[in-house]
Amino acid sequence: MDDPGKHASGMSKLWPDARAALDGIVKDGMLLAIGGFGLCGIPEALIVALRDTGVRNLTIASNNAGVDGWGLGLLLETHQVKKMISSYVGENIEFERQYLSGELDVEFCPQGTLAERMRAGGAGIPGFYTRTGIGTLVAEGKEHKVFDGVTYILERGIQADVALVKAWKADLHGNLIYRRTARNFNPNAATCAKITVAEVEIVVQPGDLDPDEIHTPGIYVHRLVHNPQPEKRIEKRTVRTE
Amino acid sequence: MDDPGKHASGMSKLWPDARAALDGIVKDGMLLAIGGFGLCGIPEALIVALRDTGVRNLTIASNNAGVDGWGLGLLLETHQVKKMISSYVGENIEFERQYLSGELDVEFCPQGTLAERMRAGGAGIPGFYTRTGIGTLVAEGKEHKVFDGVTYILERGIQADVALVKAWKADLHGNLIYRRTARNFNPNAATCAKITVAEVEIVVQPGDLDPDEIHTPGIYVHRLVHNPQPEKRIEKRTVRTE
Amino acid sequence: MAWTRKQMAARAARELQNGYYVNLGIGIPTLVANYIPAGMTVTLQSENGLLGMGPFPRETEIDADLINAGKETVTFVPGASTFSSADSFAMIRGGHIDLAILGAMQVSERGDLANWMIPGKRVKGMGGAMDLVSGVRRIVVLMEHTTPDGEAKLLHICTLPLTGTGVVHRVITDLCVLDVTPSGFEVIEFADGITREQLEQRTEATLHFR
Amino acid sequence: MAWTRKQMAARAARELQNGYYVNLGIGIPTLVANYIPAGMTVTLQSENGLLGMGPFPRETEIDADLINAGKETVTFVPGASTFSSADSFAMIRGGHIDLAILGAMQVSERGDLANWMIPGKRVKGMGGAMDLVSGVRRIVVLMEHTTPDGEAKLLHICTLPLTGTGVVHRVITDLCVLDVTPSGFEVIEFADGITREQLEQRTEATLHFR
Repeated sequence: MDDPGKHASGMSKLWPDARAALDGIVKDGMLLAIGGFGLCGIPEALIVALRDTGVRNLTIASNNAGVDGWGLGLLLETHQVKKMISSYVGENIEFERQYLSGELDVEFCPQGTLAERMRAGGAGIPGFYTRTGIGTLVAEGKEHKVFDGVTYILERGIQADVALVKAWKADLHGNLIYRRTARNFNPNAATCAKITVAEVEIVVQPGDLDPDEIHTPGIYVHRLVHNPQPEKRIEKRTVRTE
Repeated sequence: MDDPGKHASGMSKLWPDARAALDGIVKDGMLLAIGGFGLCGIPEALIVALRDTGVRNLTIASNNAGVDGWGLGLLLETHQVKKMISSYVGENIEFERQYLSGELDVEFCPQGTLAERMRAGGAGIPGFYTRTGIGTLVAEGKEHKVFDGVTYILERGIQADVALVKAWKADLHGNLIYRRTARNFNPNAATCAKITVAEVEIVVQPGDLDPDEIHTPGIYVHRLVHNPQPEKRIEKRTVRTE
Repeated sequence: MAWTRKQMAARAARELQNGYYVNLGIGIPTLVANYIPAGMTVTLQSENGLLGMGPFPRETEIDADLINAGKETVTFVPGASTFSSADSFAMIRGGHIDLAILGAMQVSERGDLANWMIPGKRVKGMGGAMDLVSGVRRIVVLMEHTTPDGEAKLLHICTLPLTGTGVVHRVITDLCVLDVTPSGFEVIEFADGITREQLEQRTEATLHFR
Repeated sequence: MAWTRKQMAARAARELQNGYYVNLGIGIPTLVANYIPAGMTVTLQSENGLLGMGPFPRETEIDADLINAGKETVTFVPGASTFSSADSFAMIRGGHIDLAILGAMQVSERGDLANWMIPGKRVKGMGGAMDLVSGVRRIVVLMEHTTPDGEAKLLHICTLPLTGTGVVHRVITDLCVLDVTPSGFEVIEFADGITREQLEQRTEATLHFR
């Protein structure tokens, strides 16, 4: 295989824990794609394990940057991140400090463009045209092209070295099912990396999932980690009273 | 609404039958996207109803052109099709005759490019780059562009006037679930048209489907037709004997 | 008298039509969901991957896996569906959402919108705002007519970095309702007791009146 | 002696590795599935939307909704998944399939492949072949060394319309196995009793031997 450790032995892709699953596949200077929207559907254990590897100078494509002390915020505290490619980073004071002081580079990317860039990167599409960002800072320096009288900008696919994603359920072949809005960027991040590691709450045998209900086919998933009880912190606990 | 008949009254999108569902929305010269791979997962009743409308000069984007006497073959017999956008049309003698005699125009499009063009058309992406077809007849006349030292060609999104698709199960809001490989082009065709009509075997109430198992959200489906017992002809009935 | 936030939301709810698929932004636009007329079916999209968003959950219904684009816990209604971010924005970018009601910092008389960044202040990012304004069929802005300091938000030309150009169709403020027309802002409704002069005083852009 | 179709398929099966995701073309390549070594896990992709394709069904298992890319009824194995055509070709185009074993009409010494069209004869279309050859990581062609009429299929330059340029890595025929190298075809194996001279006689392209 061209990518070491890409396929687990046999067809069980399950690794003992998050630390073992990241061993040997993450390196300084890598580009990572990480799933999640806010703190919803983030690969909690893998992020902690990534911090503990001590790898540095990472570029991370992820919609958000976590909060202080949780999610990707953990990697900001330890200065392991060189650059974020994100659409919204408003929940993180340490992020802001590093960004304003120039310690951290940020490429702001519209949310839909970011998701589509991950999908494109995984789908062998190096570039696509979109209206999003026309006439704004986002369009600066990008190729403009007219289709049927309307102007679009060229956006590039993202191909990551490693993707870390969170799903609800998996079989041992790495087929994934997500739950509710914890799906978000995870299916897109899962496709765009050379090696994808998935953290899941439930692991079942191949054949236990109906083929029609699988969201991410196992071909995209190289290593699985079982985390049966993630914390799942809630950012804004809103309830109705009536 | 800008598109007449786009939304059914209230939120039940169910129409009495295929003929009624096509009434007023198909016109001469339209571009239609039609799901199916071979005869698998084709909207049988809608194709028959489309023939019966008598509309002519249609351009049809569909992976295949049916067989003589079934599927899109029905529309070829009646000379209602001006042009096909397809990847493979080898199963149809009448098709071949019309094509060789110049009665029918054909745009051959690689299968993956065709599927992606439908997806792009539905996703607001007017063009994307792909390696597929580089150095072949397919690349002739198309823009070539180099990304990271590799040459790609520009392919255009397809936006159809009407899409006809086949699903297995739907709720009254038009949420669709496909079955096995009868899914094929249907989810992609469903997204790329101004008006999408879906033929389904089972109709349930909103809330009967889990949100996580829906393949095509109801926003893409404007009219539903219930066909509980489609013929589902098999092109190559292959069995193992041991 | 200026409209209250609730009155603004109620007025914005009159933009809805039966069968519409709608995206509501954070802030006052979120309140619009409370004013959907009885008997009208409007399906709410949340760009993090939910079509058919319901109200906030009861305490016992809270589900960490089910949030809206503002990261608040929510519920879903019968007929809801979930999907990936790429699929969500394919829906938005592809023009399948009928209407988005969004907040704004500034709107220009050409329909330019600024709602994501104040240079020199804290930068949070555009989230899905740029995708929404360039993809959704109709964009209605719902905002206070001026800043808390009384500065005009309806301008000849936006001074803040733009979210989109020529994208706004209608603006609903606490003082009036305006359409963006080829000749600029046209006032089509006044809040009770608000005069033409009061509007002109609080607006930098040229106002046209029917 | 030339290899039989079964021997060709068995030889092609030696290209497989444990854990591989593989697409098998129509014709002889389909037979390769019968020679997957015991204990080796190979997952078959069918480009119409199935990963984890199984053998043909028993009579009682036939399902009109479950076919392969050759439109034959098939089954699926435990761990299979289904998906749309766009998702299937995203998988193919994106380089996620390890290996495709395909038939061909002609292969050039630069690795060009022609397998979809004979001008003036019946035109059926390229199906997914162009997507496969440009997307899959490794392309092995499995075909008879010459046409039934004895015409060479391994050429300096393909004369038929191309499916892809510079895409073939290895060719397995009934007479030998060849690699496409920067200097052209290199014969790496002979069928039993086949000589260098016999190969050269039936090949238009220049052959290199180790």
